[in-house]
Amino acid sequence: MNFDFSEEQYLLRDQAKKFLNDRAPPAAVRAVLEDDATSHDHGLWQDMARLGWVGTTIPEEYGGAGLNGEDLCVIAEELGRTLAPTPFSSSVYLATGALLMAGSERQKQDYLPDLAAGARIGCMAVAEGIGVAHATSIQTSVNDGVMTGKKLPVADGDAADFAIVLAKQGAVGDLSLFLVDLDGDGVHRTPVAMIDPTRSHAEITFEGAAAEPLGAPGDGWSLTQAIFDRAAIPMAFEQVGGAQACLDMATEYAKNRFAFGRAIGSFQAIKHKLADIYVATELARANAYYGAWALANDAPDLPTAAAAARVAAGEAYNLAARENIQTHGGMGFTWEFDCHMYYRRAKLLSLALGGERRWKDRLVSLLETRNSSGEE
Amino acid sequence: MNFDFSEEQYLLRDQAKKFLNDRAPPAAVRAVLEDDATSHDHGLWQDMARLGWVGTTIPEEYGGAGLNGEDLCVIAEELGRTLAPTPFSSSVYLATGALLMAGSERQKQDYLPDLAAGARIGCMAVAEGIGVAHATSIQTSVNDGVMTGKKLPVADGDAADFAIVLAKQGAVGDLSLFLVDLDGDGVHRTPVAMIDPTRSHAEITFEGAAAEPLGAPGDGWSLTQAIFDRAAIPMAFEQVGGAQACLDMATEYAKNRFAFGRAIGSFQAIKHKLADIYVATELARANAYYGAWALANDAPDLPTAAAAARVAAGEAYNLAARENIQTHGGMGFTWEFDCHMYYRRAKLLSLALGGERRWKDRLVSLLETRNSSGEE
Amino acid sequence: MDFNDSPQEAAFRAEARAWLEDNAERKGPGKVYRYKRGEPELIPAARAWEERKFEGGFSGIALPREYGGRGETRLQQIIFAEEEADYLIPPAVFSISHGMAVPTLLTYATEEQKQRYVPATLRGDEIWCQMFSEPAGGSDLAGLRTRSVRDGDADDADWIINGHKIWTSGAHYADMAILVTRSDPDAPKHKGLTYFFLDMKSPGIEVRPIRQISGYSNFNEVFMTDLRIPDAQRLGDVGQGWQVAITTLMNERVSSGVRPAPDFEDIFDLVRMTELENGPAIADGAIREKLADWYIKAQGVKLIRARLMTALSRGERPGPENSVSKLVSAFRRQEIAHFGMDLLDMGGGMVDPDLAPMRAMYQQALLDAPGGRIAAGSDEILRNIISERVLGLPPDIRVDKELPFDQLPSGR
Amino acid sequence: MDFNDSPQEAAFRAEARAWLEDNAERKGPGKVYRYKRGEPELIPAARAWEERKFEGGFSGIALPREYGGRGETRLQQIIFAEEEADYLIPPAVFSISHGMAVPTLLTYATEEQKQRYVPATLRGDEIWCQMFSEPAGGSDLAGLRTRSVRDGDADDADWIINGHKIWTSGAHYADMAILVTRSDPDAPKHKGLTYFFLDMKSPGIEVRPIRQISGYSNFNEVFMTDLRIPDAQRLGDVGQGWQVAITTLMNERVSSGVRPAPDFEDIFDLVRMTELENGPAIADGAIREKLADWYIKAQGVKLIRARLMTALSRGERPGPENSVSKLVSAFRRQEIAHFGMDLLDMGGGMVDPDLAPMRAMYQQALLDAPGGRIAAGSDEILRNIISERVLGLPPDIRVDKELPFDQLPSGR
Repeated sequence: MNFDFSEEQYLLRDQAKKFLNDRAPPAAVRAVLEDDATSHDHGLWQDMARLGWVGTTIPEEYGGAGLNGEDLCVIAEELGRTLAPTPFSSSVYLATGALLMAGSERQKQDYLPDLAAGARIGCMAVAEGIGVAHATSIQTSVNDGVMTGKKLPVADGDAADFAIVLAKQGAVGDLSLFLVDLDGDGVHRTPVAMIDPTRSHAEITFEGAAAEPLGAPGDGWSLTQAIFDRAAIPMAFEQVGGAQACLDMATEYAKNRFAFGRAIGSFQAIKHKLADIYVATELARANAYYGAWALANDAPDLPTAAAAARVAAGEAYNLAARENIQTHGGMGFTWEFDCHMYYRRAKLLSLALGGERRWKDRLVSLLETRNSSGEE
Repeated sequence: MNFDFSEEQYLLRDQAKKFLNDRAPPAAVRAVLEDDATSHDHGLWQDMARLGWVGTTIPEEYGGAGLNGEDLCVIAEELGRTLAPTPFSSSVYLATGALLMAGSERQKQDYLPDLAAGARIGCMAVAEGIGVAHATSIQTSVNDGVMTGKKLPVADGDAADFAIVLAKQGAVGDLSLFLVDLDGDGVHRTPVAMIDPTRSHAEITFEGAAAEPLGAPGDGWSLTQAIFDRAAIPMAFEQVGGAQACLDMATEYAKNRFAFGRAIGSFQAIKHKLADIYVATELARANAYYGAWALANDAPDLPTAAAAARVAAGEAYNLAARENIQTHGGMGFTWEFDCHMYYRRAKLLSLALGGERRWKDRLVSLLETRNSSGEE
Repeated sequence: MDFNDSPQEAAFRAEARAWLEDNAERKGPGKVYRYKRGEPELIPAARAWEERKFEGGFSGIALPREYGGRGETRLQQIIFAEEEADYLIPPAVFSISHGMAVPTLLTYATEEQKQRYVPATLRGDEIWCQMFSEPAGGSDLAGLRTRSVRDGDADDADWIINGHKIWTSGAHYADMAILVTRSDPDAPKHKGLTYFFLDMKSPGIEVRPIRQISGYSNFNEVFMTDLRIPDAQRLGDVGQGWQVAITTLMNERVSSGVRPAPDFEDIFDLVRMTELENGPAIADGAIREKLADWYIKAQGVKLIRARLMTALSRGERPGPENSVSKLVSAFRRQEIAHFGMDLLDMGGGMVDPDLAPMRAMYQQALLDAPGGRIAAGSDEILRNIISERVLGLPPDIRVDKELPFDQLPSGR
Repeated sequence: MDFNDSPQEAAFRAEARAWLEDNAERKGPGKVYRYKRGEPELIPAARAWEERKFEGGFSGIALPREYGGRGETRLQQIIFAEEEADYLIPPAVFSISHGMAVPTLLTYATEEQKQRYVPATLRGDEIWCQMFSEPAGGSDLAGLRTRSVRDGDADDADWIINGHKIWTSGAHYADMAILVTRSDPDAPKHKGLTYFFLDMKSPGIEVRPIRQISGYSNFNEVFMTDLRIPDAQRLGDVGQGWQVAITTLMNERVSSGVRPAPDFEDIFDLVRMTELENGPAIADGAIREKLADWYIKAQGVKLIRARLMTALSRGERPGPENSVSKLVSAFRRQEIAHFGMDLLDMGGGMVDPDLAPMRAMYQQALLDAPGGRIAAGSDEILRNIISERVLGLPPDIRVDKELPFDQLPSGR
């Protein structure tokens, strides 16, 4: 029994923590928050690529570090803790994940080395506005290699060089995935304002854009789900990191803020609130760790582990971010304090791969299948 | 605007409180709890009849007090507060309610005067064991005026003289209501142990029992729902009364129990817990009062008001009963303390007319209808 | 029980409605009030509306006639507010003036001061703000540090004020202010306070708006540097400031009944217009259960208000109704905002009012809601109030009652 | 990460399983252990099983060899308990003996006493109970009032005990007891305590079972009247009883991993066998949402346990894992019991095991659950422990640390 990260992974974590404390302090995040024109912190992104983080799970033959999903999760937790404003999740969890899962050898050779070097940024375009995107709702279509349609919001759609797009093959065809060069003809991008302005999003309109199939035709929906499952795990680590950061902030504040002649952290209303956040965060962490193990070992119950991690981590982060503000009292809801940056991020992340409701529903569906097929 | 009981109703309440404090103190309830052979407190029941409570809503022409639903609610709240172990809800809310709603003139003349005097006790038999009873699940049937089937649990089925039974007319017929004399041939009754032993329940087997139709043939399901709707409102008052009793017990204990050199009620963990119970109870009370108004005025949105009262009161009582035990600490979960009598009653009442889940669902269905029909 | 107005109430309501119909535009689909919160044009418009009400006899409905009020009941004041809510009028900027400053002046000011300030306030000439909270204080109002010192030994010497207030609504447009200060730091916390009123144009005042998460600036910081206040503008005795402040706070207004959005009806609308992956959202059991819970809370709050109105119509004092309603409503709003966005799934994070349903009501509410749970009594303070004042449970153990203020632990 | 045993752990697990296979009957469908809790036959059976384990080398796995233990790790002890849970064996009646009494004896008793009592306990000859809690105490353990007075002035004079203990598990069958008393009521609360062990057959002891809501009597009251204890049976110095008690409590057992029913798997089963008015219960969104929430909690607790095992296998001390797990699990059990009954609708209140599904597991759990949230650390105490020991937040304001015990407010 060794349900913990390895010593090497702890070293990686320490390195990540140190680097991000230095390079992505709250002031740097705030700079992106308050500057509408900046999609992300370019210098930070390049340094993360230099450190090999961007290519963590890319095999060495394609220029990556050839590490496993656990290592990616170690980094993700630190990114979540610091709110580092970069297109990491889009390019690494989603675009890289999609290419590793479904890319042809040629596509891998074409994209992965650049992805590993941070020289190209990828993103994934599924949603088409307000409401649930599902297998029969997608309108974007590809005819004769040419894409028409509109995707929004696309996380990092403005920063990315290419997108992996879920679209119909033909007017009534099955869903498939496509690679689209976002600097190519027939692609128009507009920034979309989000609840968390530190993570840039775009509306992307395709009007005759060249689209290259990724994976087998008709596999679009199942591939999307499989990519989301794998992405959900490092995303859960970002959420756990964020929840922990909120808990740390609230605890620190409660120890040092005095009212009625005593630290507010000596009132049970605050103590027990923070204990509840700790409990939620520990439950989320435990589920996320299991997800990391499933990711690294390609375990058969990876989808279940991913859904459980996603649900637990989303709830913990939203709770922690919300009650961190409450613990800070009046200062908590000022623009000047950092609490709201976490509150925004918590909400954004819990919507990013589909809302909480859908992941809970999916978790139960997976448990039904597991149980009826006799696994456990 | 006068959203409160009248002065006369306050007098009735004071009278009820005084009478029940005297005649249904915890020791009397406990005597029924600990005596398996006793279905209810017979002396108490007779005195309640003498006071006119049992016939509260029965018109004077049938020997009742001719008061309205608000008056019944005033009494119900006090019954809930004291846990008075009598068949009041079965005989008054359900059986009397059914006869007033659907009885023929002859049936009213036959039953109501005896009901008003407490000389006959009625009950209502819907459930047929574990699980949800619904329009297509009922198996009990009536052929040529003769009933076959099994009902359980039937609240007060052992104490009652007659039952109003939901059954199919013929093997495949529509549901109708029937009056059945429980002392007649072909009726067998066995006590059923319930989570709250202070309220007696029975299994009733019908094997060729004489059954007389109540209300129009085929109206059984809609009548049952309408009877339940009206019964739900005084039931909600019982629940509010119970919740308030738990809050009072917990508050009193928290003021007088010392630990760590101070009253436990000075710890915010306890204070805020009790504040939350107060809030839930006040919300329930407000919804219940509106139900009482709807009952007295036969308001078109009585079903909505009933569902809202039922949901709010059930939640408040379960919360209050549960956390009253928690506030009492170790003593709270002993047999010797009275806390568990409320905890049991809270659960029993929240199942009595169908579970919480179903009433929430019904509430939303009613709101959908209201809204689509343009009402407010 | 009876949900109708009494004959007197009905007559007043009819009179109010008739006057409003003549003097304001009724709300309707697509009709919004023309000045948004935060716009400078709002203030003159609000003053003009207050003046018009004053002329019509509807400003200060429950305040004494001799100072320009109508001398009627608090219930009538609420009835007017209910009716007013159906019209396109400037959002209330006078609630502190009428609800806090005027009642305090009526209790503690001289006759001359009452004549000077109360009618002017009711007429809309003067807007008041309330300078109580301080950065070090938070929920601990009596922990304030703003110093007041006599300029000399005379019994009626001026006072010199230095300090820093926060969360002052309307300080940037207010004409006048009420202020609590610490005149004696050697006395125990609640015993060294002194209360004043002042002109906001006095030298030595600097107002800085506080930007909130929501992007709005409803509050300010106010810095006072050698601000001079005549002793005649002291309300209550020296050292009696806490008692005067209690008077002010006891008069916090009864809410006007305008509901904060989104509430049950809004989320019910959103659910009914939403299709999910497997059918209409309204068919989903999890969503129905939430709707039921929110309905009984929204309905409960509405009915608790009806009970409050009943009590007021009998001339009784309000009970803890507002604490209960605020506690329940502020948290429910945050839950509903959170859930509404989740319902919109991946697109739920978009905040553009042209993209997000109901002009981004849910996204805006997510950012507004945290302040709602803190301002005007945090969840925690409200639970303390309910447990102590309603249930009679003991106060928290206090370490700050007896010690000289100077010697209290402050974490600094 | 690796969920497999290390080679050493695997070898031990195999050895344990082989021994269990030879010495006990494996659980299976329809197979239940023959003595229910509360039956007197259970105790001799439990002693016999303990003796058999002792002979086989599996009693006191983590205790020193010289006193009859196996001298191995706590992790191995847990591995054995995990394996043992698959067999039909008497419910643990030795957990206090092994987990509390023996470690305290090993720390504070004389060598002779250790030789006398520890092996006998491991062999099943002696069962211990723990007499700490008192009626006036509740969560406030150090508030105990049971008096111990020297019978004379000699340094080794006997002690005379008078008082009343409560919540004493197993007092009605225990052979021996550990006991904390107040020897000096004039000293501050935590400084006037003295700790003993004693024979439960000593004159002056009366044991009365406490009937719980559930109908079971797992606990007792113990009345001591002029009970005499030799000074040689004192553990630790006079007045040092609090420190000794802390040693006892620090050794509370790591839970055996046997899950309390009903948990997620049970309610998942019940849901899947239930038809509602509008289709299968498993299709209902509200039910699915609850299942998802309970799954992540049940799974979280299971995984937190895996982390604890990891720490133990590295020789690290357990952290706050048990507090977290107990807090989460005890409340979840109550929620699940409540919901399971609701799912059964009007019939859900029936408690007859022949009528209610799963032999009335949900109904029984509803009655057991309140005790689960109070015994062995109430929800409130666990939140205090987590906030103080893990997060480092300040303790509650204490009014009972310095005053002589006699002068503490007690509400009487």
